[in-house]
Amino acid sequence: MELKNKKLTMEEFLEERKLVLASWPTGSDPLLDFSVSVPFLKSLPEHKNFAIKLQHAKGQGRTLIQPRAGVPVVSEHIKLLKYLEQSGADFVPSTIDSYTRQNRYMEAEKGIKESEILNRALLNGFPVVNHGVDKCRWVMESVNVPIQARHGTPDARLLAEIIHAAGWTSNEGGGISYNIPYAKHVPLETSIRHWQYCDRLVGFYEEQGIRINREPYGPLTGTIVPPCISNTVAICEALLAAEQGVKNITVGYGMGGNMTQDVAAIHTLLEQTDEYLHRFGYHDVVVTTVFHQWMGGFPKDEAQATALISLSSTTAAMSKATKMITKTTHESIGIPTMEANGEGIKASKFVVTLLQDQHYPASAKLELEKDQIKREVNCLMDAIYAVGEGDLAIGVCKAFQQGLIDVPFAPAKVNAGKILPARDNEGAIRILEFGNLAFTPDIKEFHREKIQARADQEHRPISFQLTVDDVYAVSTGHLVGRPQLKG
Amino acid sequence: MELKNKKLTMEEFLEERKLVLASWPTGSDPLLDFSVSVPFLKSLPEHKNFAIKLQHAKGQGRTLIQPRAGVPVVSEHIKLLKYLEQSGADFVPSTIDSYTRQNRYMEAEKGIKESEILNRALLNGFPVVNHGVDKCRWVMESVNVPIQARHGTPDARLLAEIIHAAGWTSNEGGGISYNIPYAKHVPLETSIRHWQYCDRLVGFYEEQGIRINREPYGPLTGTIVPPCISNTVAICEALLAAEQGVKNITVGYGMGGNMTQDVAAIHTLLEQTDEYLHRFGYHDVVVTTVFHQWMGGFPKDEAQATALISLSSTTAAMSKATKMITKTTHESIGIPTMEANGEGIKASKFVVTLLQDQHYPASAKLELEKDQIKREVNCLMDAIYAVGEGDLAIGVCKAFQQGLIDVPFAPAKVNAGKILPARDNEGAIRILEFGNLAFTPDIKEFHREKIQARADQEHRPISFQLTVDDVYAVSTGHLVGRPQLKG
Amino acid sequence: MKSIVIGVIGADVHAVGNKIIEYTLQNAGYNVVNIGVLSSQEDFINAAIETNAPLIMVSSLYGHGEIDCRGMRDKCIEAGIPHVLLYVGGNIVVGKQDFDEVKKRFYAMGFNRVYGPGTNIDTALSDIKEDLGE
Amino acid sequence: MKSIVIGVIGADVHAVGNKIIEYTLQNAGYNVVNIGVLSSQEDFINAAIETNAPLIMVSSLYGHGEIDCRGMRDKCIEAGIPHVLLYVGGNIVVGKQDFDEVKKRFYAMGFNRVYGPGTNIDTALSDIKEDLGE
Ligand code: B12
Ligand code: B12
Repeated sequence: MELKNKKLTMEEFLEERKLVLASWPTGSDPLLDFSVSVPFLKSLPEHKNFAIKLQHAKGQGRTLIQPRAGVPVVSEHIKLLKYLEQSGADFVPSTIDSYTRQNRYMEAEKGIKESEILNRALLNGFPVVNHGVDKCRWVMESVNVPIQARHGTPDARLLAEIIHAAGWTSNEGGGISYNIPYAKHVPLETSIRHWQYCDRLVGFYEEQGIRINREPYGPLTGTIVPPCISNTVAICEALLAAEQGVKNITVGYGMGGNMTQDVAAIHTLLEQTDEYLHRFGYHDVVVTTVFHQWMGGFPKDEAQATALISLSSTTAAMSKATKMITKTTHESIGIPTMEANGEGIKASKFVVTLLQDQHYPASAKLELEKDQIKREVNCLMDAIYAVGEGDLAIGVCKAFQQGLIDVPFAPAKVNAGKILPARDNEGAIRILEFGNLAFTPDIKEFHREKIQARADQEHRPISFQLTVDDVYAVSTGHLVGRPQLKG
Repeated sequence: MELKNKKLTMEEFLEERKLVLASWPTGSDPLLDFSVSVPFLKSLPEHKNFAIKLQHAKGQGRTLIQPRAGVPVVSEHIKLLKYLEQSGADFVPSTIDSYTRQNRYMEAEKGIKESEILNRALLNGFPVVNHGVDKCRWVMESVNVPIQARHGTPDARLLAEIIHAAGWTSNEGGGISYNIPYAKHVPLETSIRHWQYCDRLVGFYEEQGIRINREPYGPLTGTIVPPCISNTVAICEALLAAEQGVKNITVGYGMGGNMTQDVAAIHTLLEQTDEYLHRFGYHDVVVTTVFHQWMGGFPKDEAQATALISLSSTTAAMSKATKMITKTTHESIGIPTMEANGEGIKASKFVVTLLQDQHYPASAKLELEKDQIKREVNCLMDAIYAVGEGDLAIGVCKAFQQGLIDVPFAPAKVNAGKILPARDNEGAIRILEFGNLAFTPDIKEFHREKIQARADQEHRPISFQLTVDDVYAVSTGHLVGRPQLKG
Repeated sequence: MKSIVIGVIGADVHAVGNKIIEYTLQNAGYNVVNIGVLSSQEDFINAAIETNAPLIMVSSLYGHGEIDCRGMRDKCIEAGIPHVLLYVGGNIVVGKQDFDEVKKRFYAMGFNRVYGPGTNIDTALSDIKEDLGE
Repeated sequence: MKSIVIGVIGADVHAVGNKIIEYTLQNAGYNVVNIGVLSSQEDFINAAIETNAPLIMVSSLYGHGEIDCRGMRDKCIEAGIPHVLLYVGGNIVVGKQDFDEVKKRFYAMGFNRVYGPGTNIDTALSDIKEDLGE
């Protein structure tokens, strides 16, 4: 079947659904019948609905908090989520293990068994497909806040079916954002097509009057990603989702580190997503934003890690993002303990609550960053529509293939991997090597000047070394990877 | 002798000095002879000089870090300071115990003895006068960064003699700021006169070519102090110090909680101190600023306390204050352990280092707050000079007596204690009850409107209850003490 | 209206809690006799005798509470008010210590109730009511 | 120029460290054979055989390292390169564990060197030089 940005018909969808549900035993659970899942979802109380809670927070201008968390054994996972809720989480997640993300359910099964026997987690998340709808319902019923699946799965069709039927009212991901940073050999055509299915499923539920939230994964590789790149991907995924009937979308962004640029990124992300949705005729979509605390390498020291978490929270609160995803003091080491995760929530919530009545003031500097991001995003979006000859899905595939849009440090072969980002003198993320990125000469000039000024200040030539130094910088307590820091 | 803002003559100073040194046995140490102390201070390396290190940081636009710390037993105190230096402190303190602050050296002696016997601290700081010059020299020689005395002593003359002769190149305090929040019955005339002595001592050393820093104590009661009040006090003390020959002054401010107002306060504090110094003919004074992390009641939870410390650090860094005084996760409970103190430093330093290349952008909102503070400070300064008939020292005493300047929550009887502060809807500190504060009607109107808007939003009348709720708010995770927070 | 003497003992100048305690107890209907900061044991006792107050609430924030409070019960006995209730609260010792231990020390000194760091005065109101027999 | 095979094992897609290791080893004068993320034990071993590399550096960041690395030494023996050096590094187990324990487990699996979380590749360079006899 040829890829197109076009709503799947109900027949196409139901035809495909049969294959999806047949792909693993838990797919044949009768709880997956729409005749069961639709009334079940309708019976859920409002406070367990992700979409409604987000829309409410947006109205109030508040920033809600969600941690990352997932362990393989169900009872342990429930214990964990309850603890996080008590620590102040407004939403709870279920982070899915890496085998499930690659649809390697056999290996996941092995991991569950061994984790039960050895009594320590051998999987890095909750294997949702292996556990099936009833276990997931149990998880959902054990907490009093909405629940979302967070993963990184290029083909999440069965996963999406299972979680929504279990009353999980949000699913993170998208055909681009869960491919480029999370896969090596999956064609974009395939992952986009599979996420059209996930979105169509949500669209189907919306047609039944059930609100479900969808969240394109914003931070991509989490490593010095220029805002224009991640915002463009988010907008594309919002448009692709809206076409399939999704009505409640949370677009995301991972903290860069320069506060003004970060606030500009969140503002433009909301403004431009709304703008593009309207431009293409999707007038009834509720858009919210999610800010991810620092996504790159963390410092080892726990006091420093808490400081980084708090600094991230400050930026999130000042930007008025609707939601913030938290990290923990164990980030640089491994999956956090329950207690470490709870402390991350407490520190984060303290900051956003304290700052709830404040926002980053409008200023010429903020305007400049916003203008810059908007022009860059428009440039990239134009290029995508141009090579797609008007079709967004085709455009995205071709644009990545030609490197017109390009994500730094991504493992996917479909990504050109030619651009190199680096920070300017104030720590804002700029681009030093453009590859084939669809930028106009004046935009490139802006970036070049900024990076040249930094290189000059550091008395060294522009090279990949800047990028490498910047990758390490935050984990050693700096934002800009200045050469004098070494030794 | 009548109080006047006039440099003490060398004779007056030396005459008084005899009495000061005779007031407690450690005052007769030959190390206090200027013929010993002057060459000793001249022999100190630059990296142990507070004044030089601050001036250097100002040039680089950096924010340096200093903790609070002091324990009664010398060897323990040295161990503590070394640990703090290793944790990243750019300056170390010696916080002085409360008996010494009240010149109750007999009780301090008892406290030292008991602490040694019981092997736990029974004093809340380092009793510097009882220990004398040689022990203080030993402390200074044990660390590699400059050292400062921090106290709250209305009559710190002997203390100042001892610390400077020991090579401590900075002294915190002032005749107003170490009286109003720290004393009950001491007349301002007396404390100002005694601090003229402390400043004259520094002025004497400056005349010998020795750089010594002086730091008026900025935060006053640390409890919802409107910026105009604390800035006015800081400017007055800077002027009083400059008259006695002080050349290196750090004016301070305690975090309020509204980021824009806090940045405005630090900016105006620097600008107006400079301005007033020049206006009154002191052209060769180097002025730097110090930002105090949140000075009011802290939350008990350690993750939340670290978050508050980090948030404070963010504001300090964005304001480009030259120095920041840190707090610890034990703040709400008691004097911190060495380890807790070190963690506070690490978290704080991480944030300021990460943000070192950024500053809070210029904006209309920031300008408004700056203008407001400047107008208020000018108003208060005018009133002070007016009642003093041109003499600042007399003016300060009379202005406090008449409540023209007034500090909230202060214990001192010489303070009118009539004004009541409260936060506005964005958490900025405003004034709800003016007492006799020397504000023009338009300034009062500005405050009234801001507070009225908050009261309206909370559907309650303006009253002291707003102030009370605001006092508790931060320790419970909020900035504005909204009524709905309770139960 | 019953009288309660409040104040901050020793060389302690922490005035904020003291002002809020005054406000809260007044709102709760007591005649509050506030002797303020920097108060000696004698100041507290004299105020209690003068106003016939059945309860003295000692605040100590700055860490010297242990030294400052020693012998206070004896002084009350000497002054002829052996049964006056003595409460103490605030940050009454230096540093973070096991609070059960701390309580024991202050009970041994003759205090009737001992409150840990950050005990909001509102939460002590019910104890006061109970002890004053209301 | 000696060859070193690098890559990220299992279902792991953490690509950043891998790209930086490639860059660093190249700068240090090695012929780096980077098989990238999502690589199987077989991919590593085949690359080592093809390029006659004396050293395989396995990265595992995502926590499944323990499962993914089991039996790798045996496979090397079967494939006829029994003496190839095996290093492993990254975040090789799930969560914060006692690292001496973790090391033992990986030594028992036949790994020659085991690196803890956040070991900067620069610090491993001297080990490489030593082991490759330079
Ligand atoms: C960025 C990041 C991501 C990005 C990766 C983007 C990409 N495709 O590369 C994204 C967001 C996509 C991601 C996804 C996931 N991640 Co991740 N991620 C990180 C993070 C924050 C930084 C990693 C990084 O790039 N560091 C910078 C580079 C330069 O350092 P490095 O990777 O450590 O490598 C250096 C050294 O370790 C060393 N080294 C590495 N290998 C070797 C080998 C040898 C022999 C030697 C000598 C040295 C050596 O040299 C390298 C260069 O100096 C870390 C936590 C951290 N470190 O702070 C978590 C972390 C690695 N991720 C983790 C997890 C669990 C995941 C997910 C499963 C779940 C999730 N959080 O979404 C998925 C996994 C997907 C998959 N299938 O692999 C966990 C692993 C937990 C564990 N081991 O217990 C970590 C530790 C976070 C945590 N505490 O939970 N992640
Ligand atoms: C503000 C403050 C100051 C201000 C005080 C201004 C003023 N004049 O009032 C300034 C900056 C001047 C100051 C100075 C000092 N302080 Co101070 N200060 C604080 C701080 C941050 C908040 C206190 C406060 O106002 N809280 C708000 C009020 C509403 O709460 P509260 O005081 O706790 O009172 C409530 C309850 O405790 C309770 N309560 C109080 N008493 C009683 C009694 C009874 C019977 C009951 C039932 C209840 C009760 O009810 C009150 C109302 O709800 C605390 C730490 C903290 N709590 O976070 C440190 C703290 C009290 N200070 C401390 C110290 C050491 C000092 C100094 C010695 C040194 C220094 N840091 O400079 C000097 C002391 C000077 C002196 N001679 O007393 C220490 C005490 C250490 C210890 N006990 O081990 C603390 C705990 C900080 C710390 N962890 O080091 N301080």
